Amino acid sequence: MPETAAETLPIEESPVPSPSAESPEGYQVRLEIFEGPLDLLLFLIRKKKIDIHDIPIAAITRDYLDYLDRKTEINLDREAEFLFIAALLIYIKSQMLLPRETDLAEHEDPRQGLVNRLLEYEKVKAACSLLREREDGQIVQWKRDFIPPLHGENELEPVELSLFDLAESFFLMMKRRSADDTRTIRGRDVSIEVKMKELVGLLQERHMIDFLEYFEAHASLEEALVSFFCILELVKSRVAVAVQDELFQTIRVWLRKDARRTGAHE
Amino acid sequence: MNSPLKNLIESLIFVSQEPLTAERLRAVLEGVPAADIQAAADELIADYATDGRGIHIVRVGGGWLFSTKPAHDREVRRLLQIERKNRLSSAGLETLAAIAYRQPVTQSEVSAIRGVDSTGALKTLLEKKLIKIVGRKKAPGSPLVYRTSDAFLLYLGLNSLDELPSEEEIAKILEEEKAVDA
Amino acid sequence: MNSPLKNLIESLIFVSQEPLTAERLRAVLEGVPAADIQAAADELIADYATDGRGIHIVRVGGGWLFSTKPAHDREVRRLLQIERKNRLSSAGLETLAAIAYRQPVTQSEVSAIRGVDSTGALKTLLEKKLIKIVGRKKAPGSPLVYRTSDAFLLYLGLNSLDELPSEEEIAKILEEEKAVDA
Repeated sequence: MPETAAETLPIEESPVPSPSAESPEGYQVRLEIFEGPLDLLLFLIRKKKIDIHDIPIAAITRDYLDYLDRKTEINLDREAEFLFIAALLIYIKSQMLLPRETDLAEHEDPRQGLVNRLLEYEKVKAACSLLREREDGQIVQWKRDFIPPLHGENELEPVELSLFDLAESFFLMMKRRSADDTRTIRGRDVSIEVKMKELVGLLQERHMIDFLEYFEAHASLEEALVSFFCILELVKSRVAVAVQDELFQTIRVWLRKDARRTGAHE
Repeated sequence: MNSPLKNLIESLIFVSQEPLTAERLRAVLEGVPAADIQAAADELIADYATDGRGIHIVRVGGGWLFSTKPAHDREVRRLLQIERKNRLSSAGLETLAAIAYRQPVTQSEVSAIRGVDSTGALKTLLEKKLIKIVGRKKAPGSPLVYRTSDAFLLYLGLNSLDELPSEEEIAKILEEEKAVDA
Repeated sequence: MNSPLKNLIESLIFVSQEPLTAERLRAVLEGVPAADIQAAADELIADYATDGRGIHIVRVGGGWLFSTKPAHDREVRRLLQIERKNRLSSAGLETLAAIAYRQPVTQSEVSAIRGVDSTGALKTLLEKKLIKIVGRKKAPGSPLVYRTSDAFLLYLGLNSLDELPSEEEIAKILEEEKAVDA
């Protein structure tokens, strides 16, 4: 792989910028959609030449909502985040309308939190344009990341270690293994009989099992699945009762009163 | 005139897969006075800068590395059969900038700065090895903490994080943008 | 005197991982007369041969390639060894991951997780001091038990093993539906 920038770091293709977006007028004539709500807010503030430290909230909220209505200029995948900022604007507006006995002190201005965020975001955006210049200057200078031929042997291609690589490696390994487990589920040493006895014993001892907790305590997916089958079986044969309060919540399992005394289910 | 030491350093910079630092150079050239190494390296780099050659030595990520000159980009890409210039997406770059300036940061801090969920962008940057996980924050939920990587410096041609555009440069850009506006 | 064509050819030979053939060079430099290319290449190779530099262009497999000089072999190897020490093979990485997340573990447990014998990888990790032997397991054959070392934490910049990303966190990063953002 002969080049660092584009080979070991396969940088994703970005949409080809429209000529207008590259023009010296910058955002003023931008045709691209707004990535996020702060992006849109900054645009509106600049368009109206508003002092960022003294934003007329009512007016800007109206403009902002108009843009949301049009939807063509915003990134629809981000709609919830746009709406969140809309709600925040409305909230700030309501705060400013509340009658106060005294004038608002500087630090009590309900707009302050938003202003701080906008100022920070504005800086990040500005830094981006500088970093983009650097990027453009660098991606045309090709580095080499292979070892040129030496006299004699060449060794294995090495890989650099990062925490992410490490964790990813483990996760993928586990995923691979659980895929193996599901395929060979019958052949393993966790039998339904044994598991059933274990579960009934546990229910007699504790009266109630939180299934999710029980599930998580099991090392393998296979064992957890067998346990799940056992519980279904116990419920079917009316030895146990399983209750799930809500969808996606844990399942709690109780032994029926009559079964509790007689002991193990046969 | 080329001294043997200068030639040797040229070889070493040439084979190094990562920026060759002065420290590593001294470790390899055990016994050679550090001042001699530095002088030879400086001379070598100056040679490449003035010779008007096709390749040059750049100082990046705290070390030296050979690189082609920008003028040859088109032909290099043709040779390597890479059609287009691969830039980061604007969301990717924005996330990277937020991390670069605020590191160490968590996912939710980055998302708060950008006003949008940044999980996807973080994933992409991790895969490109431009950022790395460096531990956890002592906070509720112990979220993972991110930093920019050495590959990040290399990617942007920076020698260290100190070379990131300064507050002043950023302020200047903002001024310019506002001037265009008015 | 360096001509732009000579510089360009220098860049192209530099980035080429395989020996760059005259034919390939002509294809890349579309429109440039073959005779000019040949002349510039010959001149470039002669420059490197006579200049007494650290690197030179060699003719192998019907093409040109940059190579270090035999005189620098000892130092070059030493450098590459230092660099290699800082890197891990993918088998090493996988083994280290298995140990990090499942410690304390035995060789056969690691091999079971990976699905391949890991004796060699364990040895390498021990040599790099990323793992350590902490005793024997009370089991048939009393196998050795491994754990990650302090150097491992230091290497990753972690304060403790609690800071390793959890399986859930990594799953979340990796399985993020679509990288909307990136």
